[in-house]
Amino acid sequence: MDLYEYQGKELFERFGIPVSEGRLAATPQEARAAAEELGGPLVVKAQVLTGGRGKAGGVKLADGADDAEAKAEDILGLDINGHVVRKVWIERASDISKEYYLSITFDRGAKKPLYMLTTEGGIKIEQVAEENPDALARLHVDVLEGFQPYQARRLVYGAGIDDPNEQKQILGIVEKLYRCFVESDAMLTEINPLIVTPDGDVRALDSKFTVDDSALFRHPDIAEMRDVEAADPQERLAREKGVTYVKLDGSVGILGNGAGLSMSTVDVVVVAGGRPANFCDLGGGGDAQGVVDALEVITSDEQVRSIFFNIFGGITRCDEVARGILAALDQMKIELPIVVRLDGTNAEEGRRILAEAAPPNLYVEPTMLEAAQRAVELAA
Amino acid sequence: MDLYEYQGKELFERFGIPVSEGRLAATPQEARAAAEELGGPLVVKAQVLTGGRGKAGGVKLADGADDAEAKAEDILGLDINGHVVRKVWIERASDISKEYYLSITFDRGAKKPLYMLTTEGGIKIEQVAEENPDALARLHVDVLEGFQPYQARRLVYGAGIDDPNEQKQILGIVEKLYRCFVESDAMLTEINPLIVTPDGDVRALDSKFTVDDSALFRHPDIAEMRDVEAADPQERLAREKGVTYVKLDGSVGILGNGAGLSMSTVDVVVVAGGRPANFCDLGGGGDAQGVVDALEVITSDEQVRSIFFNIFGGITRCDEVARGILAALDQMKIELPIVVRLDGTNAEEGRRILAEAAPPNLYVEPTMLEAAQRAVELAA
Amino acid sequence: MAVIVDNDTRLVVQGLTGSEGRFHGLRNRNYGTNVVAGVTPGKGGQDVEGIPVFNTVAESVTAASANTSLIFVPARFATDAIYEAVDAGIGTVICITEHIPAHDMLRVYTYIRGKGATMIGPNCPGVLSPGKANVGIIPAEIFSEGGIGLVSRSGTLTYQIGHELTQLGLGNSTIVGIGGDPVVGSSFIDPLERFEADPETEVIVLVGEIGGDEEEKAARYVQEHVTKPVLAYIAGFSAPPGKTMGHAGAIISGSAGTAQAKKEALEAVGIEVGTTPTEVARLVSDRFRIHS
Amino acid sequence: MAVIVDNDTRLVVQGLTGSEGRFHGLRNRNYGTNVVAGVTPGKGGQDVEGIPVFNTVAESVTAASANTSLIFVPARFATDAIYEAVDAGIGTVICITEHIPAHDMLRVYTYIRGKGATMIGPNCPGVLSPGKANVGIIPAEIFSEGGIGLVSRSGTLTYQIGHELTQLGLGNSTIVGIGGDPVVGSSFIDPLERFEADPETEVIVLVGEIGGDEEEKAARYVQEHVTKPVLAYIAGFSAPPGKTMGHAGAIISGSAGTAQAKKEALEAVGIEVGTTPTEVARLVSDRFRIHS
Repeated sequence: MDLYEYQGKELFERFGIPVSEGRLAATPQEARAAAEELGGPLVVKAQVLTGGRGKAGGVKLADGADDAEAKAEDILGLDINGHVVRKVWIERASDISKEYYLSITFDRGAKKPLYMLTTEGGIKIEQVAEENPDALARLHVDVLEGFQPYQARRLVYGAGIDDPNEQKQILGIVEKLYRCFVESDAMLTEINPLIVTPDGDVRALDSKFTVDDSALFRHPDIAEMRDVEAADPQERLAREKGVTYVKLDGSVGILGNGAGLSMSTVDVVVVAGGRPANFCDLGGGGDAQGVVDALEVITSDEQVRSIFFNIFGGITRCDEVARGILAALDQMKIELPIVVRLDGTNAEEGRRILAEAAPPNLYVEPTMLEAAQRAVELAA
Repeated sequence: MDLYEYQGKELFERFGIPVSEGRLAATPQEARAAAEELGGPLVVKAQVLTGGRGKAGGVKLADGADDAEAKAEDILGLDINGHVVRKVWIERASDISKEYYLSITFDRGAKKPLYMLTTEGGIKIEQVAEENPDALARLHVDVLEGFQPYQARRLVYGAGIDDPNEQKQILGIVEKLYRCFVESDAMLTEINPLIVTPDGDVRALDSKFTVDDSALFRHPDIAEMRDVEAADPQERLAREKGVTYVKLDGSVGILGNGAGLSMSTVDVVVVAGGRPANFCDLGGGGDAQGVVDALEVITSDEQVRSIFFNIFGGITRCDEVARGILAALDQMKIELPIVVRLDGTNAEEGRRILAEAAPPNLYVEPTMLEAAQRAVELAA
Repeated sequence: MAVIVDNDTRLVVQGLTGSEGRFHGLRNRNYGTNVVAGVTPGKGGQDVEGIPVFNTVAESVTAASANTSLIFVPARFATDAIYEAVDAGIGTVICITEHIPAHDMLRVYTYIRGKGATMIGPNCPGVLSPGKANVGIIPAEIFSEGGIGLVSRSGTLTYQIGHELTQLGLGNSTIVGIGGDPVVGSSFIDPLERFEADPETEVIVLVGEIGGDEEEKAARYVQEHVTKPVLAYIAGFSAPPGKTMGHAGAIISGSAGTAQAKKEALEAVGIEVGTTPTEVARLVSDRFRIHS
Repeated sequence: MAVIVDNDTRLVVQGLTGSEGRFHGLRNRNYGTNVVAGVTPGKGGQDVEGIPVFNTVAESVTAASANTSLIFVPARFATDAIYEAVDAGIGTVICITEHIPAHDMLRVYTYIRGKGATMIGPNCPGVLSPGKANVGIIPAEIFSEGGIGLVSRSGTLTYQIGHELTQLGLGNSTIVGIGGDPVVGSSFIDPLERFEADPETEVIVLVGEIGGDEEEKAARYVQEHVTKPVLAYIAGFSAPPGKTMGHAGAIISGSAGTAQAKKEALEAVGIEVGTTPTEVARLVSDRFRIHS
């Protein structure tokens, strides 16, 4: 789960990482009120779960309450990479003398948290890594050893930060960020830029924060931060129904069982020349309710022209899935063409059940590839 | 550093381990006031840093304030294994239906914390281990893994505790005790007995608690628990002076440099037929102030009849020690015979310095063994 | 032979008395796996159709000589169950449970690597050595005995490929589902090493998917250490970045973890990558006939 | 040969710019030890009489190829220094610092055992291989080159015994002070194993003291694995129970850890135990002359 800048900063603050004071606003009026409370020169920042908001006009300076209201008016409603801005974060403007970068990522390859620190902040870290790798201090942490102060020193000296006042503050922030990362079950915590003000104060000016979905059960406060309204309407419906669903941009609705097979089904539709409308994993079940829920989500996408059911029965029995499909069709009155491919446990029985019922819009195909081809044809 | 029962229970309580409510009292009047506050039947318990207080009459039931005052009167001032009772702990009397035993010790051999749990509580654990080892559940914890709930289950099932209500409470106490052990830097935390009341409540009825001296710097609250008045007067003086000193019971005062050599010196005095008055380690230094401090502590023991200085110069230079001894004698006007053995770095020079000054009560001997013999003779 | 599970497997099922544990534990036993014990705290002394249940894994080791554990306990209790198994001396732990927090698994992973135990999963279908033992939820009836070692991050996709192989008359030495989480106990490399050493395995099939860099590492490992033919399939060519595709580990982060990058890494070391399950089965069949 | 430190030692002193670090670091260099670097955070770029100082151990490894570290930093920073050294790839860490909390050392010990690094100390005098290298605070001038391997929990007592040996014309291959704390990086067994394998070592002397059971374990190890003659001395026969005798680890807990028990355990496997340092030196001398 990705957090907004202001949410990540809230967590930073909880762990003692300095941030600028700010307020959230959903309307220009709220922005004005926030600016009045905060006083002084301000920054109005679009809160969106995507990068590039600066270039898209989503970050603006304001020199007072009137201006903040006007800038919020400009920014709210902007479409940034398909994300509509519904909230802005208004904070005291910072004088910036230097921009650094500090992050901890969950390094799957090394199976360790990975620290990165560089004085080349404000730009994309991939660019620093490529163009100036020596400027990037990297350090893995052994989770059983945990944070040790030397790690912060290696990073700070490794990045070439030599002002003692900066060193002192950043050593502290490096340590606090580890606690924040571990205790929030984060997959990513990034401060870019980590600024130094002309007075020598170090602060997190932005936040990028991803929390492990599987760990949200023990962070109800973070789980509540989820902005359900920001999600795609289909994805929002899927979440409500407990359906594993990812919206894509095509016309062939896809329903598989198991993540790997469902991903493969999406690929095979592309191989067959089609454009998948979604990824949807029925999971281990196959009962009527599961099929109904998944079909509801898939058909709520108006781009869908055909639906491809790709089921490989393992523990899931194909006859049960067949009955589930028929029950769902019965309940939902779907008129879209549905292509079904059943294989594995009790596949013959499943095919027989479908053949007997023979709904007019149901096509049964013998293999995954043939079924994909048929679904693509029917969506055309 | 060993804690009194009431101090250990205070720490238990902080970590959520249930104990009986109680009050500390240093006089019979305080005991009465405590009893009045607590009400009901009570137990008055001597607070001493030694075992066997029950047999010595240090634990008594009292049925009210009058009785508590009388029992405190009896107990305060008792001598239990050489420890004079100066404080009593008065707590609500518990109905006891079962007595269990639970501890975590710092197992130096395994280099792991060791849990022990048995339903055979109330007696010495060594006795259980010997007579009924199957009744004793033992489990080592890997400190990097830390506490895991299965460990508590293994202990509870291993000890044969099968009442679900007891299981539930003890699983919790086992977990809390680990936190208490680790977060207090304990070398030992023992609950004996861990009682079950007729109502099925589980509580710690006693505590034995030892904290690592080297870790006290990060536990100022625990460091403050030290009862300086309870220590031997010599050991108290040694602590004030920062001298490494252990009181023994003989007449030959011993001062060595280094823990191993000082222990060896004590042994050699015994081999020579003498009775050491103390163990005292001068440490790495050898300056006049260090020698003066150590001599002050040693000579404050009136049993001392001779003093044996056993110095092996390594980093410590014997000439400096010799000068330190002379300066100390000068300052302190000691009339007891002092036997000095100097060896190692600059030993000849040291011996020369002592020979030149030649105080009447100073005897220089060439070897450790000869010096020990001389010191023993002089103490006779 | 076969790898990880075989006729020497003495299985304890942690969570045997739960509905999933019971269903699959009995299924595994019916297949012929030597299921010697179950563990459910508080149910020690009971039995599940003759399989004795203990309160702790340690008891199952002492009393029933269990050497392999299959874990079906819910996510919040799963890491505790893994620690319990490893600390009780279980040499092979197979964890089916999904949704275990990634940070917990990092700790478990680091801990058990130091202990020398083998862990498969979590969020995996288990391990099947046809004709010998089935430990987990793999539908064994799809597979037959043979010379193909299969290692996969996915369950149903493995069944699909196994099914296609079976239809081509090919069987498996062992099928290893390593799991779909970001941190799993065994990466591709561990089973690859075992397949290379296993005399029954003649050809190896690796089934990967988007996310992480385990396929890339496997490619390097194959280049340096594997002499047997290896073929591969990767799922998720059409997956968008930043979206979790069913498996917690199946996510393209920035530009890292794409199917295309994995395909290229594998092909660079001479591993053929099929574009559909059907194609990979056909490639395996071709290679197998040449090789045998 | 010799063990732990020798002519291949490339030493970095953590805390070189402190008064103790400087004094002993330079002393070690004057003895002939190859002191290649010092580490003091914030003093990188300076030097101590020509020894370059770095901000981190990692830099000393990269820039000066340090392979052994000597730690003189204060107790509260010492475990951090040990982790830093081991994680930077230093193979041998010798920690002089005393008063490190025992729980911290438990974690460090468990961690570095898993990494395969060698640690000596804490609260130890260091390691001296006469004629080759001196790492720590042992006064090298007391010792001469020879065939006796000496391993001890104590500093000055070791000097005493070494001095008595020198007076009898006997020298040492290596003197290892393992340290007087309850948890030290290497017990007697690690140096015993090295002495057994070291061609220069002909006789081994073990100097123990009250507390713990390392002498008992050493006895079992000697019985099973050591073919060279071993002699021993134990300090603390007259120590009362429950009192810490100078070293944090020198304490008899209940009835465990007494000198008598240790003496009996050693004698039970045929190790002679001297009752005074003088006697042990004489025993060594007798045995050495028979053996040589």
